[in-house]
Amino acid sequence: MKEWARKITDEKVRERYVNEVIERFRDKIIRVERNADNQWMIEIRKEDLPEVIGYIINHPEWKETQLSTMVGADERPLRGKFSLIYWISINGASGDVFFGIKTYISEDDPKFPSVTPIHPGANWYEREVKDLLGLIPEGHPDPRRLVLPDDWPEGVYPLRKDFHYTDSPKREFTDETKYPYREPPKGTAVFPLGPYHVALDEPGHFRLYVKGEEIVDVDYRLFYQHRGIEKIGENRLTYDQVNFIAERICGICGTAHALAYAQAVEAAGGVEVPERAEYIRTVMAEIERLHSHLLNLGLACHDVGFDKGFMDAFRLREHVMWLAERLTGNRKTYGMVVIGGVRRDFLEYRRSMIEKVIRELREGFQKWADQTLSTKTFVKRCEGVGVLSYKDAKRWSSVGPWARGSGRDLDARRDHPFAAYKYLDFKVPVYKEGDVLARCLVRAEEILESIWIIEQALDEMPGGDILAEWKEIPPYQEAVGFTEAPRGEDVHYVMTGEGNRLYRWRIRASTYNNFPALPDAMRGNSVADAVLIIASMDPCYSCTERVQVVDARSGKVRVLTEKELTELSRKASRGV
Amino acid sequence: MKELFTLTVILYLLSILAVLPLRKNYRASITVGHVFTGLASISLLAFTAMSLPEALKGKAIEFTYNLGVAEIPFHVDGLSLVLCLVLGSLGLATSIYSPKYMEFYERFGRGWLYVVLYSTFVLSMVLIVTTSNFLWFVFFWEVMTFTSYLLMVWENDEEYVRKAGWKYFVTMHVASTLPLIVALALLYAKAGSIEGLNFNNLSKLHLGPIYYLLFLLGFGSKAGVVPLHFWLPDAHPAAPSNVSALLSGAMIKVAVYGLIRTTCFILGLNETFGYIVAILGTVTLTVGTLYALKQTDAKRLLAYHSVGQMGYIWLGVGAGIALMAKGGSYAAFGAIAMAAGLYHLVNHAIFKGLLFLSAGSVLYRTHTRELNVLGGLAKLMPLTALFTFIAAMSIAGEPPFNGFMSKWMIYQGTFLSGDGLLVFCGVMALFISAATLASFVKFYTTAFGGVPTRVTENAEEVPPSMLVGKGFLAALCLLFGLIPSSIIPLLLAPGKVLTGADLSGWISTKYWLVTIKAPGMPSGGETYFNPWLLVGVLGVLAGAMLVSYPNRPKKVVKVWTTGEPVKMEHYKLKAMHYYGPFEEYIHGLYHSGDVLSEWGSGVCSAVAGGYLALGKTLLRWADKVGRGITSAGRWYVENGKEVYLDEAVASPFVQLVKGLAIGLEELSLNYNLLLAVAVAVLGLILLILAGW
Amino acid sequence: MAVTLKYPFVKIEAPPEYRGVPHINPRLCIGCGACVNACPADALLRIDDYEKGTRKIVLDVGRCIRCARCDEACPTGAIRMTRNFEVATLDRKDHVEVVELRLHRCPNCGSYTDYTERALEKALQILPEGLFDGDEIRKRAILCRNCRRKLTVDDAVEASREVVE
Amino acid sequence: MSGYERIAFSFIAVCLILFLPPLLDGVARKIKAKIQLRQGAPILQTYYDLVTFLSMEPVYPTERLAFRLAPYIAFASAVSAALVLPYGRVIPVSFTGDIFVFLYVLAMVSIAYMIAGFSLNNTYTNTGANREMMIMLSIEPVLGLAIGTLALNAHTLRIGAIPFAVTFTLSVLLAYGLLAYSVYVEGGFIPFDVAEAEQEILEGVFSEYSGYLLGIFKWALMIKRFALLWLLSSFISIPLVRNIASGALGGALILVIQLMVLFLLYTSIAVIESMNARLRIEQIIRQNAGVFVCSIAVLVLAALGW
Repeated sequence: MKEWARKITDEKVRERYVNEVIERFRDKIIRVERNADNQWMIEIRKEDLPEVIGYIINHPEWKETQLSTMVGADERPLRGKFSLIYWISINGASGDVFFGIKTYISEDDPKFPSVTPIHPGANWYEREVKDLLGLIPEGHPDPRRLVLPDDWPEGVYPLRKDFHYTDSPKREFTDETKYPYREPPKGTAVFPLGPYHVALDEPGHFRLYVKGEEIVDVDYRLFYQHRGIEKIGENRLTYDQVNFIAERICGICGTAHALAYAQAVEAAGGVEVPERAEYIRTVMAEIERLHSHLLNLGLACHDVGFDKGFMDAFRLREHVMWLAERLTGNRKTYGMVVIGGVRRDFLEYRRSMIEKVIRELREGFQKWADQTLSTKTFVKRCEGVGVLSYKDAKRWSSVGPWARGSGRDLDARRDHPFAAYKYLDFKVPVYKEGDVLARCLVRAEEILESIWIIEQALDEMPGGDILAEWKEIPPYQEAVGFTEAPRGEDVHYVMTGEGNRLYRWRIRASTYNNFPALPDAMRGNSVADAVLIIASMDPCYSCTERVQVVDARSGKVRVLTEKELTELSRKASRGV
Repeated sequence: MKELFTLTVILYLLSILAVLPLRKNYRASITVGHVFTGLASISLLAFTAMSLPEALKGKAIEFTYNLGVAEIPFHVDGLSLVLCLVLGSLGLATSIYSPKYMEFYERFGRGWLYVVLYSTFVLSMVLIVTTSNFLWFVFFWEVMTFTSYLLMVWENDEEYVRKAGWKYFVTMHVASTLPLIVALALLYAKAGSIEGLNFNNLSKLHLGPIYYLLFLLGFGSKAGVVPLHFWLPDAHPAAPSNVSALLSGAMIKVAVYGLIRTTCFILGLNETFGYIVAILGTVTLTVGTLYALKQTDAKRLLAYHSVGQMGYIWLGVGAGIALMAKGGSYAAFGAIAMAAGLYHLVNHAIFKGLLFLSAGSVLYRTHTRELNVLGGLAKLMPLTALFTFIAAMSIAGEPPFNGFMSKWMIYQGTFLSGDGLLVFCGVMALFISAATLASFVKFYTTAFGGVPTRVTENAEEVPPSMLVGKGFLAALCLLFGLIPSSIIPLLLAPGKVLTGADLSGWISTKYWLVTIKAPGMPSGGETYFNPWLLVGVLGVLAGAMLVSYPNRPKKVVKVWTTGEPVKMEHYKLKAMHYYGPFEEYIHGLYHSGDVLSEWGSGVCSAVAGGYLALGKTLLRWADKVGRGITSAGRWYVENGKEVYLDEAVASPFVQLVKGLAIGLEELSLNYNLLLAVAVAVLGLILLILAGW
Repeated sequence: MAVTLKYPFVKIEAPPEYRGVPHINPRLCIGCGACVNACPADALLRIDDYEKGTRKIVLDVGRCIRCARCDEACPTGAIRMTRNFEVATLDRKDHVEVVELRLHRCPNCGSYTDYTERALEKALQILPEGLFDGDEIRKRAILCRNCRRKLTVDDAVEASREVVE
Repeated sequence: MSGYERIAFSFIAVCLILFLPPLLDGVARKIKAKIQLRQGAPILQTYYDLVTFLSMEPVYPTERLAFRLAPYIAFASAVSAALVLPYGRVIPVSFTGDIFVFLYVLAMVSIAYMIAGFSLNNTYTNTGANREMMIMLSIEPVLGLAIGTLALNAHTLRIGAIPFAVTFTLSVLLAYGLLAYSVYVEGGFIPFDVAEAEQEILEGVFSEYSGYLLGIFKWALMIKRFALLWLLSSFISIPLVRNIASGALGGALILVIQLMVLFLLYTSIAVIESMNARLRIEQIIRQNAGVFVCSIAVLVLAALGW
């Protein structure tokens, strides 16, 4: 283990932190439990939530604390209550601790005090448990629906255990069920962006309230294609199967999700991963980062009309894609990570392929960076645009390059060393400007760092097994797994269950923490830069879906012909 | 010919007399009054048409009215006829338009007084542009200013109207009337008699550069030339729209007439003066139009454009003066440049009149002139939309409308002058033409484009009489755009008279083809434009496409909101946000414009201060007289319920005093009195000079 | 020196490692259903018809996520990831592969078992020699569950009777 | 000039105006693709696109005449403007000889675009129209200065006469530069293509057009670009051969050189386009204003006779 990793994972420091919390809230804490190496679960009463969470997250010395995830679970079959866990992590150079602040909520009184007024980063989490579990955050500043569609009936909570995953409640769309967008500020017009917009690769809706071209305020809406993956994972799939579904949460950073899930289960079940597998996981994660960052930089170029940069970035990305295909059998969704290790080994010929591609990539990318940064018009478009202040980044618990461009010095690879990162040397680029250019530069530097990490990993990779045998995962163990996806920290929470199945699985993609900060970055900018700012956050792209129409009367799935499809999409989009 | 002119005057006077018995009936009084003014306008147009052949020959019609106490000499030449044409056509349009429109103002009552003021106002302008005696010129000028002021404050229950009116009143007297009076006094001292103040007598005198300055000041402030434009954007929109049309369409043109008449015909052509006028024009067109760009009040926007378009006229006239003064081969070219300015004068009168009438129509139906809340009127008021579109494209200078022809000639006059300075003025004119376009694209699309808003959804097309009034002007827009030869010869007349040059080699107008030649031009370098051929080509091309790709919407769908519903009222750019980045960029220019405007009003108030100080010294002895007049006025007002025939004649003047008093209430009593005295002194000077 | 190709006018070969569209080799498939159990995406279905005595293994490539779990799970190597990646079609039916196998019929009671004839064959084939009494196993394996249980009980009863006697 | 020459050259001109612009667009696309190391679409792709558009029924978002007629007006204006330019020694339809009329008629394309864009309740089309107007506003003075300088030098404003009469001084060369810059900006090439920016505002006004209305409008814009560049190419090529070209053969020579210069211009534009990102509208305004202020010096030079 490298020196820096030893320092961060110092057991004494961790103890001091945990003790401080216990000392301070001695009379409020019901139970403390260590779930895994760096994870402590602290149970408190629900009334004390804002105070305890506010204390940890705004602690003056623990820099870069953030709300990593928040899990609501229906534990009624186990304890007759619902549970909430706020996972707060301490990042940066201060240490490596996850606090799981847990509380139980009874079914009769499904209310809890909202943390959002103290820490806005909890906004989405609390709205989500309201939608999916029916737990009501009291004092939440924005209690609109988040996840469920407009026509989903009130009082049906899909994540409760009494809701079967194949259930489909009767839904009726009326005019009243339209989403309650904020009224435009006086004297502004609405500039709707999405869900169908050429420059948005994801169906999200931004409602820009504009004065001419100046964005005065922003409202948004997401979750147009909420797929209910967590529900499927809890009901239908076995531990192993979940891994592949987890990989398909995202079309870009699948391995990060698969890895986070695998690590969570490994932490919960105490599975030891062979060292060689850790190295292979690291290389795969970095290859993924390479292609994701190149994609994002290319899209940033495309969004400002600089198609030369776009095409060149994609040409470079093609090397990475080719490499991934040779290493794993596919350009994306590598399918490498499974619980306990990886599926394919790096054979010698593959190793030399990696070395060759990495070399080409380094040269090509340096040339690309020179060319792009010397294109004045490109730099002009990115400089000073979409500024996210450090304060806002912290307020919203932002992660990844989005936060690092605003001066937040956090990176899960370094702060919570997982896989083989603890054996490797690398820098975490941080820029303080907070504009689109800063984020582009963070990504550009990370590409070079990733290349360096891969080179080290290949050199230092030990021999041995690539997959640990595991027999059984003990039930009702809780743990979080975390990875640094290209867009930032991904956190998966698992609570193991019986019969080779999960009891609760909570996925938190990095965009979940980054997205709510977008309005702050967009306010005061021009409409022209809206898509650029959105792209610079690098939102998650949803996988394409096939259109199928369920005929309500016969209940049959009817497959559309091409002609019908065209006609239907025209009608639907024009609202005829 | 004289008879037709006399008929015009008589018809205007008759309109005054005819409404006096109808004071109880608002609508009838206005209708009857406007029937007479309409007839008067027709008669004026007839007079113009009849006199045309004479004017084209470079001759003038001269006659004199002997009123017993005084003789008013008249001299009607090409320049006068240009203005007569403007006054006649605008007068006719407003006369048709007004009866219905004035219903909007019924709550104020006093319909007869409106007609009296209207007729006096228009008549005074007719007389200004035809009289050939400077004393009478100034007298009518003052009558025009005074009646226009009273018309302006018609909507006197509105704070801003009274303020704007007062601003107008003070500025006009200080910056326009006063210099003219001073000039009059100086000239009278030189000429020695009233007959000596006849223009042809004055032109024989040797007059110094001070007169240029005085006339520039006097007419410049009336025309709204920067920096003395600050009153105009407040004053013109304050009036009822039909009056605004006359103010912007005609009154400020009279100032141009005055400028040309005095400085070119009386004082003589001066190159430096020409440059000054051209530069002032360029500054004015730039400042006025760029300010107009950010207005969202329909009428205020139009008023700022009046400032801007006056700049074009001044640029044309100034270039004309400078080039004509240069002499030689440039003399003829200068005449063309001046004709371009005059062409724009006529055109501006027509399309700006039409625009104000359109804004009035919108106001009439929607009770608002705020472009931010208007929308979708094209569907509800299709003809108004069409006429507005024609006017908007005319003022924006798009072929084949009239505005383009005059702007094109102004470009020719400046770009081909061979003079860097004038070329630069032309460049600015070209740039501002784009700004004008921007502004009117905004004006048209915010009011008429899109879907109706809550404010406009109940609007409907205005009554036919209003449409006819506007349609007449729209037809003129097309006529002067498509058949430039119908007017260019007349416009060339003043230049011909001034220079005595033969223009046939330099400009030719054959039916609808205009060809211009400039000094130093290489052979085969003549520029020409044939609007009919353009329309033909456009029509054939567009028509062919329309036939090949017929345009019949079978089904109309909603606009694309990228997938989420958006309320239509929120899905439109607000008028105030059009061209935001551009306006933001030139805010420095706005700032300097503000400074100029402050400077102008500063000078104005300084002069006003001095003037008031003079008045103060006269206050003491004038106090008694003033009080006498006021109390007499009050007595008349209070006891004037039953008006006998003799009083019917006096009553208007009493009402004038009353109107004045209403205006004066705005300021402190002391200031009030001071200005009352100042006005009285002015009148006194006039009377003394007139030899009464 | 363009780096792009005139695809689809030129053919593109996927690399040997490629995980493409899965394909079931019906000759090798024994209908054990291991792939169905492994599939996370429910792209593979097992449909038994005890009336007709058939088992269908249905592969819907439209649902497949190319994780290759089936490939790993298959005992006979019947289902394999091919190197084909071009799956665009206007008819969804093109995406479906069906392998129909006969279910084994219990010679004793005549009802269909929940395993196929081929699975039985395969199981018997890979039976380690010498470890068990081959004939005994074979005798039992061909029976349905009920009959087998009955046979076992009968055998036990018989054996105990033998012991008792 | 013989009647035959007139007819022949006019015919060629009409063919060029109508059918060359898509080819130029295709060439530009191919060049850009090559710079980006792509295969790129076939050179004739723009024709295919156009044919596809023109064969499709449009979907109307409004019944407004302003919206419905805008493509036809734009098309007619663009072609009319192109018709007054010299092709060889022939001007096909000379309703004017004047450069201002040419510019104003060409501006009607933009006006049609703006009126159509503003006549809808749609902030995308509004923004597109708004940007188009601002670009026009910001480039007009530069264009004016270029023309002014040429007029001072050549003493004429006639398009056909300026290249014959102009003498090449320093100021005229600079004016050519300004003219080229103005043409580039007016043509809406990257980095000045903000009015039809696809990623930002869904191609502005075009987001509501479809079918043959879109086809006609796009065609009109291509012809507008062609007209602008043909003006520039005429100004460049005629002075090159004005002393040797006479008669019908001379006309043909001029035409060939005009075409060559046009292709050269288009090629260099494609190169510049692919080397740049799109600017924001306020950056464009600032840049154009800067160019304007600097180029006043050109006029001063011209006035001094340099």
